[in-house]
Amino acid sequence: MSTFNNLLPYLWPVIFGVVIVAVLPLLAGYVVLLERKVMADMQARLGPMRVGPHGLLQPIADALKLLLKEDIIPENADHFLFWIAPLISVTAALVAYAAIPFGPGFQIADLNIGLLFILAVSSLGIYGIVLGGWASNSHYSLMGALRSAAQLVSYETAAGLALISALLLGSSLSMRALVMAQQKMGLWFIFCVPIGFFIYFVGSIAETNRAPFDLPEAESELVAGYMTEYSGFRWAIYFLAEYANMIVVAGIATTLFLGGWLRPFASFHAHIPGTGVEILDLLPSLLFLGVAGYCVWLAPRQPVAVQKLFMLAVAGFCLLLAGVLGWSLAVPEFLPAVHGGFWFLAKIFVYIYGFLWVRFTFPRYRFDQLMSLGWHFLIPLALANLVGVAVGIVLHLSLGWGLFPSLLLTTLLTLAVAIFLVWGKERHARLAALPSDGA
Amino acid sequence: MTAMSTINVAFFDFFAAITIISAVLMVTRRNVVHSAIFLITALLGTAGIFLQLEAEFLFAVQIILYVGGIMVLFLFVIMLVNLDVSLHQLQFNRQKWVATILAIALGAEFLLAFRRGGSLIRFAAPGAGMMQPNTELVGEAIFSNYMLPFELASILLLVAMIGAVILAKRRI
Amino acid sequence: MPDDAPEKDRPLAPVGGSAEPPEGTPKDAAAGSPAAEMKETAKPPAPAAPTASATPAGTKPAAPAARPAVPAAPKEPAIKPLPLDNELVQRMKSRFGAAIQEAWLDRKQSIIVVARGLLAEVARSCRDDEEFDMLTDLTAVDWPKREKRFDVVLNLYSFARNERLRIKAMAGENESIPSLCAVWPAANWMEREVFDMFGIVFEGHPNLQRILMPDEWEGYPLRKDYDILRQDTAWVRENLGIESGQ
Amino acid sequence: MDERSIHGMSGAGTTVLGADEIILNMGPQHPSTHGVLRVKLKLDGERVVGTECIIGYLHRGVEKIAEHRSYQQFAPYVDRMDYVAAVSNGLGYCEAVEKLLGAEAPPRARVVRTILTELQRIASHLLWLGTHALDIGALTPVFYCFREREEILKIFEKYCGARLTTHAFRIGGLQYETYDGFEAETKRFCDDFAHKIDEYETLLTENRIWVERTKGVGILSAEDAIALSVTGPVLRASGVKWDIRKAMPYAAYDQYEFEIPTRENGDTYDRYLVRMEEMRQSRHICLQAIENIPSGPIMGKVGKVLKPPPGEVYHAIEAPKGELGYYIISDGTTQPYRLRVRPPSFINLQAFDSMARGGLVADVVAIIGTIDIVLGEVDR
Repeated sequence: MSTFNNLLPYLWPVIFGVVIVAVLPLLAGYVVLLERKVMADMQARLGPMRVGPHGLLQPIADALKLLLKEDIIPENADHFLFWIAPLISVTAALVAYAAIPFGPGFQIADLNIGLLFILAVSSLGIYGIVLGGWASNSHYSLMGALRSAAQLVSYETAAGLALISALLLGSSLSMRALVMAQQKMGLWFIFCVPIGFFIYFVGSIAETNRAPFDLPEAESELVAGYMTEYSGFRWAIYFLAEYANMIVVAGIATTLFLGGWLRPFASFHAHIPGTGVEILDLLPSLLFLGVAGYCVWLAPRQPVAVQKLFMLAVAGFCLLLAGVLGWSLAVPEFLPAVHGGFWFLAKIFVYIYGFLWVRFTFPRYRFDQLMSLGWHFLIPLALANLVGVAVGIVLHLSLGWGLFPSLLLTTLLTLAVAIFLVWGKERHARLAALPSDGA
Repeated sequence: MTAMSTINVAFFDFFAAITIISAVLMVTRRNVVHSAIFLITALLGTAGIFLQLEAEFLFAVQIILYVGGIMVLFLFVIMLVNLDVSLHQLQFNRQKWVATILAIALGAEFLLAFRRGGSLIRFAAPGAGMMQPNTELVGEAIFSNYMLPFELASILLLVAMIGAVILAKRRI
Repeated sequence: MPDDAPEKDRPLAPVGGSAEPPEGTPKDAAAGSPAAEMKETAKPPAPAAPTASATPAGTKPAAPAARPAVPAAPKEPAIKPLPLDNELVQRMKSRFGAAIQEAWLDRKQSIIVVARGLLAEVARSCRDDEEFDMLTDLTAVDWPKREKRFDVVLNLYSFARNERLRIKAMAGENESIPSLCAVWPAANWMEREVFDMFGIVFEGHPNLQRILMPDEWEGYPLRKDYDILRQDTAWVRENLGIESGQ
Repeated sequence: MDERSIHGMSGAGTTVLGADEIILNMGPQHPSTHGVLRVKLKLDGERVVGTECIIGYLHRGVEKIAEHRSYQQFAPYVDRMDYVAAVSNGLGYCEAVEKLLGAEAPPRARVVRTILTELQRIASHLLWLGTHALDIGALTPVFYCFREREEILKIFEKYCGARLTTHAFRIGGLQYETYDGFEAETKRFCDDFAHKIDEYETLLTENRIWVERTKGVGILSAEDAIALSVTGPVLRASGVKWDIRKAMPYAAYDQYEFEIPTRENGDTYDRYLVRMEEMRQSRHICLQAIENIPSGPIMGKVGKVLKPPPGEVYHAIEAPKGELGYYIISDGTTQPYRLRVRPPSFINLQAFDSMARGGLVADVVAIIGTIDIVLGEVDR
């Protein structure tokens, strides 16, 4: 019995861990579906429509297909490294989830170095890419790996500096404490350090190898970069790692800049008369009710009977979610957990939507341009931003100015620096374009 | 409490074993990339020991800087330069046996010294900040007591960096 | 296989008649230079064809297959090659003498035959002195029954004059042709293609290899006596160990 | 320009860093070589220090086939060369044979030919734009381009029953009369298309990344372009204002007003702008032509059996990719004695080396895209 009591503190983390590992591939699969649907919508077409209504079962079909595919290891590859490289990638991505607070009660471990832990662990994921590219023994893979290594090291610096600007405000490394700080301030950090958020957004796109920074896997140049020789489930694991990483960086951004699990207007409290229920807490339930209603409206318009049924099932699922969200309003113990989880996931999806939007709008950078953007623009800007935020805090502490106005001032100054950097870059480009005398 | 310390010791042994075995493998591998990988695992083992000593900050810094940064660049250079040559070279010279014997002798000497004269060596007492966030402690130490050495080290690194840039860049 | 190779090698004979200007209607001066407007019109025709040693006055154009739609044309039947002796040809002749072997107009397009050995010099002169700055095309034609079986044909274009000029050089089975790569880099691939298809060797070409066909290909496909079946049969015999049924 | 720059592949050497030069083999199966082009790149890191194009994977011996087909029988074959601009190929061939015969298509046929060829030019440029943008990493324009190309292909399909390899024209004129609503549909397409081009341009023209990726990439000077016999939009982007439609008008081009867009720098961005403007001009030509299609016969008198008088002819048209020439020699029989196609893609591709050398791997795909090649035509 005493052993059980000793182990009790480990029970919840283990359950959370299992839940995350079990749900994450599914979530990643649906992020892929979301991506394809968003892409299709932006490109004047429909996207996957065959498997399930509006392609809702597509991720599952894809996963099955990949599982059943032949597993090919090239003859001259380094077999062991080739075998283990995708696992390194996906493990690093999954371990990082240990410190991400999905809700006030839903976190595997609230480490006091939470953010550093996530950064440290997710920086290990690069080995999966580099070693996989090297082990494949192919030029395309090797170049993808090299590009990836250079790109990650460069952009991690800028992204890390951007995170520090938020850390200055939160004055802690613990993810939970950072959210609490935003709750206490009544303001998400994105409004205090918008430039930091922007830098982190760009840096996180680069770190997850997404367009327009997807050079390690640029299909028009390197076929598939480090994944060229991979196929079947090993390839799927890389894919999973990429999407898991997307969720990790979105989680970091959500926690640091977007108020974590906090509801929008978390400090605005208006109750429904006669109850303790806040009006804004009704939003999630209403949202799912709306989706359910839309599905019911769509159901008769489906071409096949199975799809009609399926659409109704989706509607039922949404109703269930709406019910859970609504029911938790009545049970104060569950309210923060359920609603916190909802808002956290919602913010993650918004952030990822930003990724997708960028991907389908911009062409791809060239490698030297990518490096120049990172080193000549983002890192100086991140440094300027860091100094700006520090100065703002000092102004706030020593002169007694309000935190927000002082940060606004320094943000404007940093913006000036950004403009100067862009101008300098263009001037540099113009000078470089001049015919040189070949010195 | 004893159970806790047993677990601690077990973890220490685990990480120490990883570190030592990786270090030996790193030296003995012929393939340079494999050597680099074992260097990485050795560094990870060291990071584990930091964690086991409850120095989480050092753990994180060790991983971010050494494993996530420096070793990536290391691998980068190895892959770029493609050192196939080493595969066809003699890995050790003729003195390897002498070196091994000397190393074993030195190890035995250390062991003997610890066993016989352990009482003469003073270990620092565990800090009062055990089980507390020690990031702040590190920060305070660096920016107050050890301000001068820290800044000197920074300047040294800066000089080294500028030197490297000048050496590498043919035309500024 | 073509068993219908013409009786006479070049079925064209210069016949007297009114020369028409070379093709090219500089409606909208392409190169923008006034020279483009100044069309180099053909001079009155010389009474007879120059030199023309290799061209027997062969087949008269048979009954015209189609009525020419040019209304202004006289009743004369069909399209006939006409001798060409305009200023351009005269200048070339003064420069290269007998190396300019023939010149005629066919469907308003000027054609000049030059000696094989001087092709590069003539080409360079066309480029530098006559403003034919672009080598539009370089190809070859096989006339297996002729003494010198190959024609190497250059199609030149002048931006300034908005005019085309065709230059031909004849080469025998084992004779080589000077490469034009030094005059127009564009000739590189075109000469490789001609080598690939006809087996004509271009002297001085930096990289004379097959370009379209596989390197180990045997024979030269566009020669009139090329027989695909032979290669096919050989392949079947070698790889399958049986006689081809074809 | 000299021989040196055309083929510089020797053995692998060592780079500045002392690392080995990599020989990277791009293609023949590669997402952005636009078919079965194979490019061998010699790389110092990511910098290209030598290139070699290896072609011929799609060689079908079109010129040999021509010697064994009658003039009419060969017409469908030309559609298979530049298969994304089949109508233009057909126009060049039909006009060349007509010239050989001394015949001419009636006015109505010439105008309809002009309209269809200009639509084909738009379709070909749209395909180029979409794939080129895709090569550079913009995923979206390709779908927009295919949306509009689809409208053009629908017009083709309604006109002659085929969408891709149309065989739309016959020697001497047209086989089919235009269908009911041809004018209206073409006009509707042209009207809509004006906004669509603007839509593509909002995605790309001012886009920072697009400009950075294309400006100054793959520069080809006017002198080099002429020396390498480059034609079409690539030549015009280098600043040579030359378009066969103006210089030696064929079909009905002499009746319409249009501009020849040119640019000065000869880089990838300029080639992009030139083609975009060309699409606008093509639309403009279509609109003018559709206003006034003369009535009358659609087929000239050429007879059933074509026996051109002996002789030879070279006839070139401005295909979407450049000068498409046919050099035909007749020996008075029903089959060409020799038929040579002057393929714009093949000859433009030769300029690839001088454009790509010194650039990066990423530039290579941009340059392959900007030359706008179709391997069916390169290899024939």
